[in-house]
Amino acid sequence: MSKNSELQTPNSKLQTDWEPKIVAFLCNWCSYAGADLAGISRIQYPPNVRIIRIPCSGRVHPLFIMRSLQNGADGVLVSGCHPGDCHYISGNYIARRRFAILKNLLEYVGIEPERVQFSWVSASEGEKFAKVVEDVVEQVKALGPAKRLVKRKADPH
Amino acid sequence: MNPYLPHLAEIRKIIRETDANDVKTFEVVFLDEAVRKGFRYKPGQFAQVSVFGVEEAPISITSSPTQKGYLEFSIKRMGTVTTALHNATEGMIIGVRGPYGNSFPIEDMEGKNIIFIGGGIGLAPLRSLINFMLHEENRDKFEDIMIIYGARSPGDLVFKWELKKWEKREDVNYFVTVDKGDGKWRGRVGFVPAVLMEVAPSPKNAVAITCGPPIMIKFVIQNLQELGFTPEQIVTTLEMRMKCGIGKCGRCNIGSKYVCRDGPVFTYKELQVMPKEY
Amino acid sequence: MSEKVIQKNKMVDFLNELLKAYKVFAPVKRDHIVSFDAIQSSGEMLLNYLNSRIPPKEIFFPRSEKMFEYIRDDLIEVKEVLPSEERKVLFGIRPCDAKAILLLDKVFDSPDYQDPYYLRKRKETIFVGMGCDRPQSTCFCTSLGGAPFSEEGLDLLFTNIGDRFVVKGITEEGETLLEKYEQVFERAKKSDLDDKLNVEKEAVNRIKSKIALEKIEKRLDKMFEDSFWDRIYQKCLGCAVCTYLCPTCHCFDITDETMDTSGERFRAWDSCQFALFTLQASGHNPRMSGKERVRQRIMHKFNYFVKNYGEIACVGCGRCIKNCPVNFDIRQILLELVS
Amino acid sequence: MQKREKLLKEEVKKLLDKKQVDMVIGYEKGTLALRTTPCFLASVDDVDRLVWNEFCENNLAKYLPGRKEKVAIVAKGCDVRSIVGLIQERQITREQIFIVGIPCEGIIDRRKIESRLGEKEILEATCENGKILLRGEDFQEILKKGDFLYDSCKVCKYRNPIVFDLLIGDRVPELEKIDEYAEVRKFEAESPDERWLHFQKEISKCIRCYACRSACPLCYCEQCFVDQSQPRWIGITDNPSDVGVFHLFRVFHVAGRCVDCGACSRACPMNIDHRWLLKKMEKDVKELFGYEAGLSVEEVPPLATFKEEDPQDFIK
Repeated sequence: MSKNSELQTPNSKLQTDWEPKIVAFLCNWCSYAGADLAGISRIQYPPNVRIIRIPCSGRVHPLFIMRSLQNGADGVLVSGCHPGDCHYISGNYIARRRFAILKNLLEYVGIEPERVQFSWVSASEGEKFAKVVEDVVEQVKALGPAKRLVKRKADPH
Repeated sequence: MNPYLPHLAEIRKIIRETDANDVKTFEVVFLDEAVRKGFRYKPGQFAQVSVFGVEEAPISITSSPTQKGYLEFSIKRMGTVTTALHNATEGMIIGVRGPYGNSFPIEDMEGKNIIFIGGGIGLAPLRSLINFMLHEENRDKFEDIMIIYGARSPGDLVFKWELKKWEKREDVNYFVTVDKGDGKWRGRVGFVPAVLMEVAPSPKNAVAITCGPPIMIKFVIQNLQELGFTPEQIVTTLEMRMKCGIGKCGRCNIGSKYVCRDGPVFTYKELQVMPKEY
Repeated sequence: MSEKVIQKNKMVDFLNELLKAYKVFAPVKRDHIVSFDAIQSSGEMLLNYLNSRIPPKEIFFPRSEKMFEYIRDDLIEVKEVLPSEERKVLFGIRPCDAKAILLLDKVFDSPDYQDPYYLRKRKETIFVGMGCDRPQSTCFCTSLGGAPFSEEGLDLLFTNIGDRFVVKGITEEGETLLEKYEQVFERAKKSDLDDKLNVEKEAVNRIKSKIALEKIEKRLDKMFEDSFWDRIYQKCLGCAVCTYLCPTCHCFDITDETMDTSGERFRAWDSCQFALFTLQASGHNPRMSGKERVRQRIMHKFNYFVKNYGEIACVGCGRCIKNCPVNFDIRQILLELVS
Repeated sequence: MQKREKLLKEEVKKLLDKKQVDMVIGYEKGTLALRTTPCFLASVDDVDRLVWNEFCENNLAKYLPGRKEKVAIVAKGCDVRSIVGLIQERQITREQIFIVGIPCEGIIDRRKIESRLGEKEILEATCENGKILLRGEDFQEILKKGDFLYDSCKVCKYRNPIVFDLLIGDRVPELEKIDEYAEVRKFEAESPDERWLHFQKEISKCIRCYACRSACPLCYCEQCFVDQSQPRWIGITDNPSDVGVFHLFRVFHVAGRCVDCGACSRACPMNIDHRWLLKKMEKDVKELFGYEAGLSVEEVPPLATFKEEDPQDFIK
């Protein structure tokens, strides 16, 4: 793997027809319902997200995020209930601490902060969900395809 | 020849063996004609079975060499590979390389009374030898054949369709038992080692071959000795974690033996001098 | 076989010539760590070094390597991935490590199954040894049938005698090199050869760790159940430093890697010191604790391997001693076992 | 130092003699210069083997989880903080261990000395009055101790154990005016590209021997995430992506628990700089949650709890 290839700015020609893949981990009780509402309300948002429903933002193991980046996600969005609204009372509070640390750690080793994002979206916030996705997609698009931490095939011998 | 390369093979048929659906038998055919003909094995040997994208696992070959053109593996759902196989459908392509390991000492068994003692899925490697011996070409080479087989419950008995055939044969002394019966079970109830004592085969000119859960093997060996069997007359197979199958990766090392290369079949006499590390 | 001399300032020329015809692996220093790596220019090679931290086994048996590839969706073939058979020179290997390669050969080139990944890299390699004129305090090669200037497994042997090296051709391959590059070599004078003998003698004298290992195999035959192991294993942390840095350890794991529709099978170093090494799918683990695992390491090297291949699987390089995080010293274990 | 060692032996003898403990975990003379080695003593007769000096680099708290017997443990300031962590996480009980605390003025970094001397073998090393005396086959060298301490020791704030049953000797003065996060701030100021390259450079050395994990007193999981195979989180090859994730997650896993004892860096045979990530985690935990690991057995590790007012400006 050539280190330089990871430092190059994304090829502009590629960028025009390139669409980022965003993995979105959405909590079952709030954000997933929020995404649902966005759909039912026919609010347009970019189709770049691949949604994975999880019971609670507290279920999101940091390895879920890192594995997503390894396996080709250009961005990761984790979304849960607003503080105080957690179905399991404190899952999102615990998650919040974890995410704060993880975000800083990834940024510290040189991964663009926009690649990994977090939001609180309630079941009634269909519009907010659409806006969050729009923002994330736009920001990741500006960065270009993910290069760091992406698992590439090894060279033969 | 690269010994690590698996041959592609198709799962032609999947048979559900147990009520709990934790054991399935897979009928497997090599895609390549030449491999199909060239893959010669003996009862007791195993193969490395690959589920591509998962991993490889050592599985004993349960079919007999007298069954031509295909292999059978009976597999209990345990780890990653076996779980993947259980999720497989007929027609899936897997990889098979081998055969590996020694085999049951067939030549030494000729002219002798043979006693098979199996428990649960432990019947799988024994079945290869049973069907080999019962084959018309080979049956005359062996004297009396006795099979004692048991499982936890009637639903846990494997190869049910074949057990019936063995039971019907006049040249087989067949005993089947379960640890715990159910409403429909009319047969014997009791642990395999106890049934062994009840049946009490004579050690005279005999070889006993046993395979099953470790705790069963332990008591079977004790009881066999009580019946007068010498350690040389008791044969069993060992299980160890394996990776390469060819004595290099170091994983299945017990004492100076590699189970994949020097085993998996050992006489109790051989086991007695090996470290108890299995 | 013939002996020549090369002036140290001619080494650059010699290496440059070699680089034209061969891929050359030589000791290099990166981040304070000496290891063997392919060099592009003669200047990269380290001439003054004790020994490499990672043994040169990694050239033939790398930490991880691809074995084959396949397409998961459309399984019609398994594509073998073999290393290329390029002509290589392994320059500057120490005699202990050369002996270790011979031991690895026994495993990977056994009569029943030959390991193509190892052998293809191994076969076309010329071993240019650098005699060990400064054995370290942790060296105990002489207890294992080796010596700082042992010729076993080498094609050429260099001996440092101040401003020049005496170079001895050991095999035909080595002799061919001496002839092919005769322009950089000079005839060895009697005094050079005398100097060489002195350097060798002095090196042997420097080795202070001596363990009488003739009876170790027999001794270990009776030790499996001994309480000795309960005592010695306690400080072991269960990491793989000793086995990964051992020039004779060869255990490996095999795994599949998948990406989209493509799949690859790899092998990678593994260690009997890891708890999961022998863990079976059923949950049963024949080597439950650190005690069994430390015992396995000692038994395998000094008893099991001997029974299988007729030699002890240790060359006394001292890497496991120097690099152990808790200073677990195999020499102490061995001394206690033979006393 | 020698005075402390003598005192240590006397006290430990008493402990074993009065059967206050079943076993003592301490240090004894090693077989290499610049080293000592852990020892496990159950008899008064063995106590003379104990040593205490500037080469006692191992964190013996590693040996505590899972013990059944009552043990005394020789512990430096950092080691004690790991023990506090183990008690917090219920790997051992406070009652079960007898902490023989030992004030420490810093441990000597053998690698720094070795790289200073290049390819010369050190056969004997002693330390007296702030000077390290080194002897080899054909050389002698005297170095200033202060220049060759472990990086973690240079920024140590707890040279005196904060919890103990017995303190060996007088307290030592704590360091003043230390800037423990200077290195982290330096990295934070660098560009993402530079940081990424540094990360890649460090992990490219990794041989996956897991000495870092094995030496860490707080790595006691029965099955480590990197070994799990159902599902397999992290590939076993030297693919830089997998190696990177291993290191990132290991660091994450000890965030808020790591006490910067330096055991991982010392154990690493490839000289990987583990601390640059660990120290960053430590700094963030402190800044975000006001928590410092290993100071009180009553506290809950920061990632196992929360406050309603925790910062969340990074969340949309």
